[in-house]
This record gives sequence, C-alpha cells and structure tokens, in this order.
Amino acid sequence: MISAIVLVLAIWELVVLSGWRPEYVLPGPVAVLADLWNRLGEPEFYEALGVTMRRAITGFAIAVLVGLVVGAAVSRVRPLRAALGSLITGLQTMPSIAWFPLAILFFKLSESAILFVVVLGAAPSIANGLIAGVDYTPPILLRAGHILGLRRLALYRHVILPASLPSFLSGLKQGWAFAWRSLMAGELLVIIAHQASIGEQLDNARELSDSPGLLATMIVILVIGIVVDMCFGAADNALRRRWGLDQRVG
Amino acid sequence: MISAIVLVLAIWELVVLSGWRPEYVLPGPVAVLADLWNRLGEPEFYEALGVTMRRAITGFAIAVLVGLVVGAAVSRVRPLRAALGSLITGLQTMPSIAWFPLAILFFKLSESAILFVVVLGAAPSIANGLIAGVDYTPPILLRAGHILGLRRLALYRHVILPASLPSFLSGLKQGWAFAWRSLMAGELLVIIAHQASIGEQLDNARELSDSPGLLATMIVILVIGIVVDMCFGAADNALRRRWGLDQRVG
Amino acid sequence: GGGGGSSGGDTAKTTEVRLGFFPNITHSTALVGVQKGFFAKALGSDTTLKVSTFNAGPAATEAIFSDAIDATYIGPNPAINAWAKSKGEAIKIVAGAASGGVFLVVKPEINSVEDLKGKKIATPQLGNTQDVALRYWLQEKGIKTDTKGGGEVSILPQENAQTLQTFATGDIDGAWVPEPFASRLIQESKGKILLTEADLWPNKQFVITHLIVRQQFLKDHPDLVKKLIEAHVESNAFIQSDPAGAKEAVNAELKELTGKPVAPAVLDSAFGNITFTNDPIASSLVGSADHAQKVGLLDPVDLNGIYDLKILNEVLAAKSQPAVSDK
Amino acid sequence: MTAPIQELRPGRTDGHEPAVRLDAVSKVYGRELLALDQVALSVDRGEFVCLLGASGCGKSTLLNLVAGLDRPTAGEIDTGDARIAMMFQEPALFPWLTVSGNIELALRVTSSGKNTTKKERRARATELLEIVHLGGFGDKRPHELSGGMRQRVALARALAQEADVLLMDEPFGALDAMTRDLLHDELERIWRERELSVLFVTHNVREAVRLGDRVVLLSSRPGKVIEDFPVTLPRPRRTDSAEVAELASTITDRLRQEVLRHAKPATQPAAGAGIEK
Amino acid sequence: MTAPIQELRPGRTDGHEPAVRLDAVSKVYGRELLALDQVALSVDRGEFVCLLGASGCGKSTLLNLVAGLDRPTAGEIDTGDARIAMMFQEPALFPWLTVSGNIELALRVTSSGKNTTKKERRARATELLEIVHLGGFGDKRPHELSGGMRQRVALARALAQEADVLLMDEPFGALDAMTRDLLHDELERIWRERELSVLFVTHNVREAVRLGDRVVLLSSRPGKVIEDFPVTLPRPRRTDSAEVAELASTITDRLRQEVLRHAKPATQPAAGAGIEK
Ligand SMILES: Nc1ncnc2c1ncn2[C@@H]1O[C@H](COP(=O)(O)OP(=O)(O)OP(=O)(O)O)[C@@H](O)[C@H]1O
Ligand SMILES: Nc1ncnc2c1ncn2[C@@H]1O[C@H](COP(=O)(O)OP(=O)(O)OP(=O)(O)O)[C@@H](O)[C@H]1O
Ligand SMILES: [Mg+2]
Ligand SMILES: [Mg+2]
Repeated sequence: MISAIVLVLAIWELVVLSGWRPEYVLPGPVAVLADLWNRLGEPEFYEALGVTMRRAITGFAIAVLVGLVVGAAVSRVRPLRAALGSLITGLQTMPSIAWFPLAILFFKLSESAILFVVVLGAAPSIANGLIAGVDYTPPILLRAGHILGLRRLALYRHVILPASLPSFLSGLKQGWAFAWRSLMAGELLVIIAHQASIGEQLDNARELSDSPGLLATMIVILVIGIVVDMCFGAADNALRRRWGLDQRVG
Repeated sequence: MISAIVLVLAIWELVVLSGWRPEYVLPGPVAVLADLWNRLGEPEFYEALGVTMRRAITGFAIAVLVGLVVGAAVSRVRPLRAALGSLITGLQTMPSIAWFPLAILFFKLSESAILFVVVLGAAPSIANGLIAGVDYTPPILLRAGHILGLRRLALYRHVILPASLPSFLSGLKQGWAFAWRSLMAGELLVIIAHQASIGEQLDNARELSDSPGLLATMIVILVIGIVVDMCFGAADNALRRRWGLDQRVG
Repeated sequence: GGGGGSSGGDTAKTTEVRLGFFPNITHSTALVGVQKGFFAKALGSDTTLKVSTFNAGPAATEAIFSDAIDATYIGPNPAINAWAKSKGEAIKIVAGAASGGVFLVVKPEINSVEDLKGKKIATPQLGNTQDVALRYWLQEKGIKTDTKGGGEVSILPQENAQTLQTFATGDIDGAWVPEPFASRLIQESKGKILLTEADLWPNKQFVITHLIVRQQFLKDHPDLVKKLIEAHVESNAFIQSDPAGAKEAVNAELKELTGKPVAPAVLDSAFGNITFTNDPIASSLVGSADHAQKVGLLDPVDLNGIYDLKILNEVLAAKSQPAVSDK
Repeated sequence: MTAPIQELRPGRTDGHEPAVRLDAVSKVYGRELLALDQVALSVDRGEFVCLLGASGCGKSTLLNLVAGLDRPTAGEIDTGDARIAMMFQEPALFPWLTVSGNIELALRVTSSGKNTTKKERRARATELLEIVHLGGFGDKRPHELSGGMRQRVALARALAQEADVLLMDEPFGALDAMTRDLLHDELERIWRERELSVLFVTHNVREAVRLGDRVVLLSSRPGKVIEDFPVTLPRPRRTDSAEVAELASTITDRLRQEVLRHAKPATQPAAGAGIEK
Repeated sequence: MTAPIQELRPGRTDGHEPAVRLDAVSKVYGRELLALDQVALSVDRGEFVCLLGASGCGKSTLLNLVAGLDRPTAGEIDTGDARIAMMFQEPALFPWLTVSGNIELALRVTSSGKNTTKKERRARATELLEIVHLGGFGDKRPHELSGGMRQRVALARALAQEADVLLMDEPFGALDAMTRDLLHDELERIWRERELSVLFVTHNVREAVRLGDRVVLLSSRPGKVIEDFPVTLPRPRRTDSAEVAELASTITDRLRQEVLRHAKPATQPAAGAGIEK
C-alpha cells in the first residue's frame, strides 16, 4: 500500500519536473501536499469535513431505509415489480442536477434539499442491490424456509434478507458512492453561508482554477472513500468468514 | 406498468391544477408532454440522442474492459488487492467534475476527454461487481475447478468468471448508471462542433429556466434508463433460468 | 417553510429577508454590503437578513421561482430567462449593480479580427451575454459562426474555470470573459486584450449584474425592498468613495465564503475594469436581447415591464442623485 | 392398489381420514419429462410409509408435491390441515445461522414455540442436538460440519417443527451404519410418542423394512406405484435380523426387475463403448 | 500399522513407490478441533483402498488433504507427480454448464484432451454418461437432475479426468442398490483397465469389501487409523455373497465398538431428555 503511494507520487513528480505542463496547470506532489497540509492545519477544514460527513451519513442512512423498503416491496410483490422494477435503474441514471429544481421546489434552500438529492442518488442502488440478492437467493433455502412455516414477512426477515446480505452489502457500497457524488453536487445547490463543506471546497478550487487546492481536495475525497470502503470490506470479510466462504485452495 | 404511468400523470396534473405552484415552476404533464412531442419531431433530437448513445456505449464498453481487467487482477492477486482494493471505491466516489481538469490536460478538448470521465465513472463499479462475485464464488466450485486441474487464468475463465456472473451483471447495471451520469456531466465539458447531445440539452434547459424542457429531457433520460435496465433484466432472467434459480415455491 | 417567506400574499409580518448573490467580484455590491453590514443596518433590528450564495444563475433562478429567496443579485441572462419563462410573472429588476469588465482576451500572436479565423474562442455559456456579444460582433464583422462550434471562428462555450485551463494549455486561442477571469488570463497565461466589450456599447456602459426581486415579495413588502435598495445604494456609494476599503471588504467576504481571497493583483485589475453603478443600463439589456435574437439564440421576448425602478429612483432622489431610466 | 393392503397393515389410525392422500397425481417437468404418472398413495395418521425406487424415479418430486413446494400437473393432493415437516435430500441449512440457530428458528415458528423465550428454545435445541448425537456442536456454523453431521442437523431441525406429517428424503444416506442404527431407534421412538405420519424415502431396503409399516415401490420414468408391501414384523425390529433380511431380499428382487428393465438399454452400449486408455 | 499388512494384500504394485503416502498427518480446524491425528496411510499404485469411519471422523478431511485442497497442520503427504481426480461428497457440478458441458470441461483439461476437438469431447462425454446410466441427459442442466443423477454426473466427470489416483467421497451414497451394483462393476472394470489407485470413502461396509483391496478403519475425534483389513477374496465379488457378508460383519463389529465408544456419552442424556409432546 505505502509503496504503491510512493510510486505514484514519484511518477507524478517526474512528470511535473519534465515540464510537460506548467506548474499552475499540473502542480507537483510537493505543492499539493503542502496545500493539503495547510488545509489540515485549519480548523475550517474540520468544520467542512464535519458538515459533509454529517450530510453524507444522514443522507445515506435515509437512503438505506428507503432502499430497503422499496427493494423489499419491489422484489417480492409481482405487480410492483412490473410497474417499478426498471424505473429504479431509470432513476439511478438521472444526473443529480436534474433534481435540483425539484429539490428547491420541495425543500427550499434547506439542508433537506441536499439530502433529497443524496437520497435519490443512493436509494436506487441500494434497492437494486437488495433486489439482486433476493433474485439470487438459493431456491433450496427458500423451500427450507417455506417448510419451516415462514411466509411473507417472516420468510423475508429470516431467509431472504440474510441470504441477500452479500449482494445488499455490495449495493450499499455502490449506494455510498452514489450518495457521495450526489452530495458533492448537492452541496453546490444549497450553500449555507459560512458553513463550508467539502463539495463547496472542491467547486471553489475548480472555480478559482486552484489546481493544488483541487488536487488536495481530491486526495481528501479519495481518502474518505478508501476509509469507507475499508469499513465495508471489514463487514464483508466478517460475513464471508461466518458463512464459510473462505476461498483458500491448496 | 401503463396504469402506473397514468396514475403518476394524474397525480401530477392534480397537483399542478391545485395551483400549488405557478406553471412556470412546476409545469403540468400536458405542457411537458407537448414539449417532449415537439422535441421528438425535430431531427436535432435524434442527432443528440445518437451522439449521446454513441458516447455512452463506447465509454461503457471501454469501462467494461477496464473494469474486467482491473477487477480480475485485483480480485485474485493478493498484493494488488492490498494496494488497490479500497482505492477502487475511493475512485468511485470521486465526482466527475473533479476529473475535468485532468481530462482536458490529457485529452485536450476532444471526445476522448468525455470518454475519460465516463470510464473513470463506470469502471470502478464494474470492477467492484466482479470482485464481489469472485469473493462470493462458492468454495466447493473452486475446489472442483482446482481438482480438474484448472489453475490461474484457466480457473478464472472456466470457474470464477461464470460463477461471478450474477454479481458482475449487477455491477454492470450500476456501472451503466455511473457511466450515464458521468456522461451527462462530461457532455458539458467539451462541446464538439456540430454535435448536440442530451447532456447539453439538459443543461440548456436548466440554464434557460425552461421547466417543461427540463422535465421532458428527464423523461427521455428515464426512458433510456428503463430500456437499458430491461436489457439487463432480460440477461439476468436468462441467467437465472439456466442456473435453475427460479424461485416459485408452492 | 422556514423563516416566513410569504407566498400567500397576506400581510403576515416578515421578519426575514432572504437575499442571494454569488461569491464573485462582479457581485461586489452584495459582498461589500454584507461585509460592512449595510443590509443589516438598513433592515433594522426587527428584520433579519438571510443570505444565500449560488455558484451560477440557474440555481438562483430556481430559488426565486420556488419562493426560497426574495431577492438576488444576478446577471442579465438569467434575469431575461426568468422573465421570459414566467411570462413576466416571477421577477422584477429593481436596481443595477455593475457594468463593464468584459474583454476578449487572446493569445499574443493574434492582432486583429482577421487573425481570429480558424481559431477557437471560449465563452462562458451558450446564449449568455458574452456568448451573444461575441457572436454578434463576429457577425457584424462578417465572420460566420454557428451555435455548434462550427464556422470560421469556432466558439466553444465552457465554464470560466475551464477556460483558464484550456487557455493555459493552448487548447483555445482566446476567450470572451468577464472579470476576474479576464485579468487572470492576462496575468497568468500571458493573454492580451484584443477588445474591450465596453467599446461596443453607447457610453461604454453595459450591465453585468443587477438586483432582482420576487414580484410577490415586491407587492407584499415594498418597504423591505426599499430598505434593501437603500443598503444597495449605500454599498455602491462606499465602493466608489473608498475603493481600497471596498476591495478589502470584498476579499474579506470572499475569504469567508470560499476560503480563499483573490490575488491582490487580480483584484486591483478587475476592480479597475468594473464600474459599480445603480443604473441597470436598460438599453444594454434590451440591446443584448436583440442581438441574441439576431444570432438565433433567443426567441423574441417582450422585456417591457421587466424593470421596476420606482423605489430605486425614490431612494436616489432622497439622496439627491440623478434618477435612472428603464429604457 | 393401496386400498386392499391397508387392512393388513398394523397401522394405528384412528379413523378413515388419511393424513396424506394422493389421487392420480402426475408431474411433468418442462414440456415432456413425465416424472410422476397417475400416482395414487395414501399415508394414514400415525403410519410409517417407506418409499423405494431407482435413482431419478421421482421420489423427491413426490415429496415436494406433498409438501406443497410444487404443484402437480394433474391429480389431487390432500393433506388436510396437517402441519408438514420435511427433510430435504440436501441438508439445506441456513449458512448465516449457527447449528443451534438453525434449530431455534424452526422452534420459533412452531405453534408451541411462539411463546417460548430465547433461552427455552436454546435449551430445546441443545436437547435435539443431543438426540442426533451432535451435543456440543450447537455453536458451530454449518460449513464447519461434515456431510453426515449436517444431515443430522437437518434431522434435528425437522424434528423441532413438531409437525403431524414428516417427509424425509434419504435422511440417513450420509451416515455410517452404526449412527444410522442409533437414529433409527430415536426416530421410531419419536414417531410412536408423537403419533407422526411419516413418508420416508430411502435406497436402503433393509432400512425401509426396519422402519416402515408399509414399503411402497416406485417404477422409473414415469414414476408409478408398482408394489405396496405391508411389513407385519413385530417392533422393535433389528436391521440385521433374519426376518428383515428376508423381506428385504424379496423387495430387492422385485426392485431389481424394475431397475434392470430400465437400465438395460443404457448399459448395453456402455459396455460396448468401454473406457480405453 | 499399515506396513505389515501390505505384504498380504493382493495389490498389483509395480515396485516400492506408493501412489499416495501419508506420514503422521494431523489436521486441526480452528484452534482446537483435532480432525486427524498422526494418520499414516499409503495407497500403492493400482491399489483400491476403502476408508470406513463414523460420521464426522475425518474422512473427507483426509481426502481433501490428499487432493492438495487443504494443507495438513503437521505431517507429510506425498503423491509424487500423480494426477489426482476427486469426487466430492456433494456433486459440485457447475450450474452454468450443461451436464455434458461439465464433463467436457474435465476432458478438455486432461493431457490427452488438450488436442481434441469439441466434437470428440462431446462424443466422449456421451460415452461417459452412458457408463453412469445417464444416456440422453447430456443437454440438461444440473438443477434438472435428481440427487442420485447428479452424483453420477460427478462420477462421470471424475472418470473423464483420466487421473492416476481417484479419490471418491461416498460416491454412491445417493444411489439405489441396483444402480449401485451396476456402477460397482463399471468402476472395477475401469480401475483394472487403467491401473488406477483408488481411495474410496463409504459408509457401506459391504460395498467396501466388494470393491477394496484393503479396508481401512478410522476412529472418531481425533481421526486415527485403527485397523487395516486386507480383503483377499477373489474378484469378481458380489455384494450379496456370503463371503463378503462375513467379512463385512467382522468389520462392522469392529466399527461398532468404535462408534459406540464415542456415541455413548451423547446418547445417554438424549435418552433421558427425550422428546415429549
Ligand atoms: N426441476 C426439475 N426440472 C426438470 N426436471 C426435473 C426437475 N427435478 C427433477 N426432474 C426430473 O424428474 C425426475 C425425477 O426426479 P427426482 O428428483 O424426483 O428423482 P428421485 O427419485 O428423487 O431420484 P434420486 O433417488 O436420485 O434422488 C428425474 O428424471 C429428473 O431429471
Ligand atoms: N471447514 C471446517 N472447519 C471446521 N471444522 C471442520 C471443517 N470441516 C470439517 N470439520 C470438522 O472436522 C471433523 C471431520 O470432518 P469430515 O468432513 O472430515 O468428516 P467425515 O469423516 O467426512 O464425515 P461424514 O461421513 O459425515 O462426511 C468434523 O468434526 C467436522 O466438524
Ligand atoms: Mg431425490
Ligand atoms: Mg465427509
């Protein structure tokens, strides 16, 4: 991991040193890391991080709830599936900016408008993950559940949901990515004065053509993404260990 | 399906008729459908659709390739996984606009810059889908493959890849959504001579505060998303039928 | 509904005025007014000012349409769009804010209009004032262009930030952009001014920022609108009388809003090129719309009634300044 | 075909209503594969019926139909309002639950289990695990067990359901003869105590004779009931007793006829084709 | 323990090098579960060794170790450069391939199969399917087969590998006695023709005596070799012959001792706890 990072930085520095592009267009790692270091020294950065993370987590939590309910309903109720199944992916492909007018219409310039965009971005992914999991539940387990007398909700809770967990988890991961990207866009929609956020910082850096700042913010986003992925990865590993899906052979 | 659409349209019309918001903010379905109808009558619309679909499909195809290679490598090569595993999700959370400066730096103002953004948006999803599938390949099948003498690439091709297909498919679906959203953003990046595009139309509608136009474009996007989902759905159903995952019980 | 925006038109007491603007030098009137507390002072203690910032016109228009703000500083194009799309129901322009500060910046080797042939020139957005101005100017000079980047001069609408980059890397040969981007192109990428847009207009004046309000708000709370305009006028007066203090205020506010002040050299140069005026320069708005129609970027639109300068003129009269015209 | 034999059988029925009744039941898979053809069969209350037949003759299909997991193409199946438990041919344990958790889930759903506490269910699961000789394995996960152990967990789970009808698809196939004998005793005891009706599929003819009140033979493709042997030997019986062996060999002979009748067309060419190195 | 017996055995080895040799092999699962304890065992070239033991005693574990699918915690396993084929306790068919496709995949990987055409492999797969009495099922998918049919496909797949050593984990567990007899004959014939070394796990003692050159008994927890019976009966043998029955009953008695020794502590409380309604 660390060697990979060092390698990337070295190549990057070499490209910059080669003078391929002027420094203000493609700044070197030194400039970027200095900028990043400055940011990390300012309390404002942590405020922004806090605001963005709070929104991300709230939005994601709502999306998980919505995704679960919608996914559960759509995956098991045939008419709903016929009516809504493909719509979910349709919604997923809708870019965030298309929702902005509606978001403002419903929620004015409040944080709810941001959350609206985030939820619309993430919930379809989560629902789709659940639906895929449900669809690939091994029939023999469904039969076993049926024989045990589990029906409808009980069957869902005790058999289908746990069987769908791996796929649901990967849906959650994708959902997080959607939520985050939507949030980065949404934070430009409602800029609450004097409340900095990562999305705004990203846009500001771009707006001001502040290349080191942009790259520093990208690094921040990347690191957050990596940390979140590690959490999901840990959950996933725990799941696989418990289910006996350890794959070492020979 | 049709009844669902009619229901949605009816509720929408009712809300508009209630005068909750003026028509120029929330236009009714009649206005929107009229606008849509107008668009459908113009050859320019089909040009734009063609351009966008071409880009979407090209970008997606490249993303599938990249995702497959990266996913395959990362999922089975331990050091790569340690180094890159979480980075994939990290990249996935990076909003498209953050890539714009780099895209232009590498590809100037060409269509390749758009494709770059699209591929960066979609490939991580596809790789992640494959990785999840690989991780959840039933160990007994791996063992069976190993016993048959399949190793490395052959094991990958004959066992791991087919076993991962369901998860890979759902990764493809998510990847398509990412590709499409990135494309909608990317089409504002480079405006290429003589080529209108859906992304541009969406942005123009918003820029001109043209609510009916915006909603009409949203419908177009939704319909494309639904059609694409149906293709994936058909593939998925075929797969499940062949694998004997039909879930009817009782 | 937080804060009591009155959509119903009744006489509910408004205790909040919601004002929007962009963290941008052309919106210095707002930046200074907020930073120096002119708005707060004018509105008094029983009315609070709630400011929202936007990164572009459409979001501000959506907010006004959705009754999420009451007034905002905005450029001419979004104002025209808001007027046209709402068939004259949504907004009114109640004051001008800034004029000038738009340039055609090109690579050093380009010296004349003729040299532009075969080159790529960027504008901020298809159909916006600068885009229209460039197209109209080229049309006047007999140079063909089209809205899809073709023609003798290829016009590439792209965001200003991107223009900075593409100009630096040589992907484009020039750009018709407002401040502070013009100054940055010159200072950072050795661009040079080929044309000052002001030269194309009568009195070298054309609007780039003005203040619009929601019509319903204007109807319900003319008193509050008046207080806003008083602060607006005071702010512009301050900028004119104390440019150094104004610049300081602008940068202080920008630092608070975006985390980064503008480089002093850029700020100086940009400030020098922009005139902050209460006059909305109505003629330029109408003229620009007319040009847009001529280059095929706008359907005919009736701008009659887009201005409501009565309050502004009252305020100006009270300070014994000359009245402005909506023609 | 079954009717005249029923009188002979030492069943402990309390009346005329059978627990399970199949009437001219047919099942077609896909377009043409006739798995079951006009099967008539009934299991009385408290009766233990063993089902024998060649591999692929439709035994599992029949059980699935009785359990209501699948629908017959033709004919009628009547199980009244009996609660049905089933042991599948595979263990079909839930991998996300521990061994004990699998059994507790079954306990939870039973009518008597609805009001029990988690602790009571846990204790009951432990008892059941001891019955199948898996005491101490409650906290393991299914993948940590051997094939035969998983099968026994599935048995414990089926017993936990406290059903009226118990369908068992080769329940002891993966067990050694000794463990099997021990479980035969347990199963017989429980069957007696609970007055269960059991439909038991096996390939082991002695096992069928050891346990059944009747042994029913199915033919292959299409599956049809071809013979219905009553077993009148007194209980308890022993698998290795001479009487069991004798009846078993009668049944085996009948079965062999049937299997060979089918196998021949397949074996002949195979012998000719051979496997050369 | 195995060494002195080897001299008695009617094996057809060509020298001193065994095909499979386990030397003091132990396997611990998790932190404490000792599945195999110091197992020493060897299978000579061309020898047919049957492995018997109670459920959960470590038979599958042993086979996995020999196949190289798992690593022993201690001890050494030597299989030289022999090609190893294995039939798992579950069919482990690939659901995305047809029945024939599963076999063709195995054919494709064998050294002799590398240069064959698709058509040749297809023909060979059809032959193999006929050997296991599944002619005509080549185009079905695994989920369309019955349990016993799947097991036979797995057998065909293992045979397709043309390996030197064949490991079989209860290969005929889900088959009826008749089909089983037919397959015994086929397996014996192939074993002879190809001079295979076979390690064969079963719970059916007669089957072990019918097929094996030696019958090895494993104890339970920890798994240890407790006895190694040479089978000197002349081939071909019949499962229902008196000689087979006699030896089988000797072995069964020995096995019973072993199983009861373990089962007791578990049965006692179970009998007490019982299942009350
Ligand atoms: N889902 C299915 N789709 C198509 N055909 C099926 C399906 N299930 C079973 N069959 C066919 O029906 C026939 C009977 O299968 P079944 O599983 O009932 O046999 P069985 O008697 O249980 O055999 P075994 O003893 O091998 O388990 C077989 O020929 C099988 O190929
Ligand atoms: N993956 C595993 N993790 C932990 N314990 C295991 C694992 N696999 C097997 N065991 C344990 O090792 C012991 C031996 O298991 P094994 O599968 O080898 O038994 P077996 O002899 O094949 O039994 P059966 O005849 O029931 O198939 C059992 O106690 C089992 O619980
Ligand atoms: Mg079966
Ligand atoms: Mg085993």
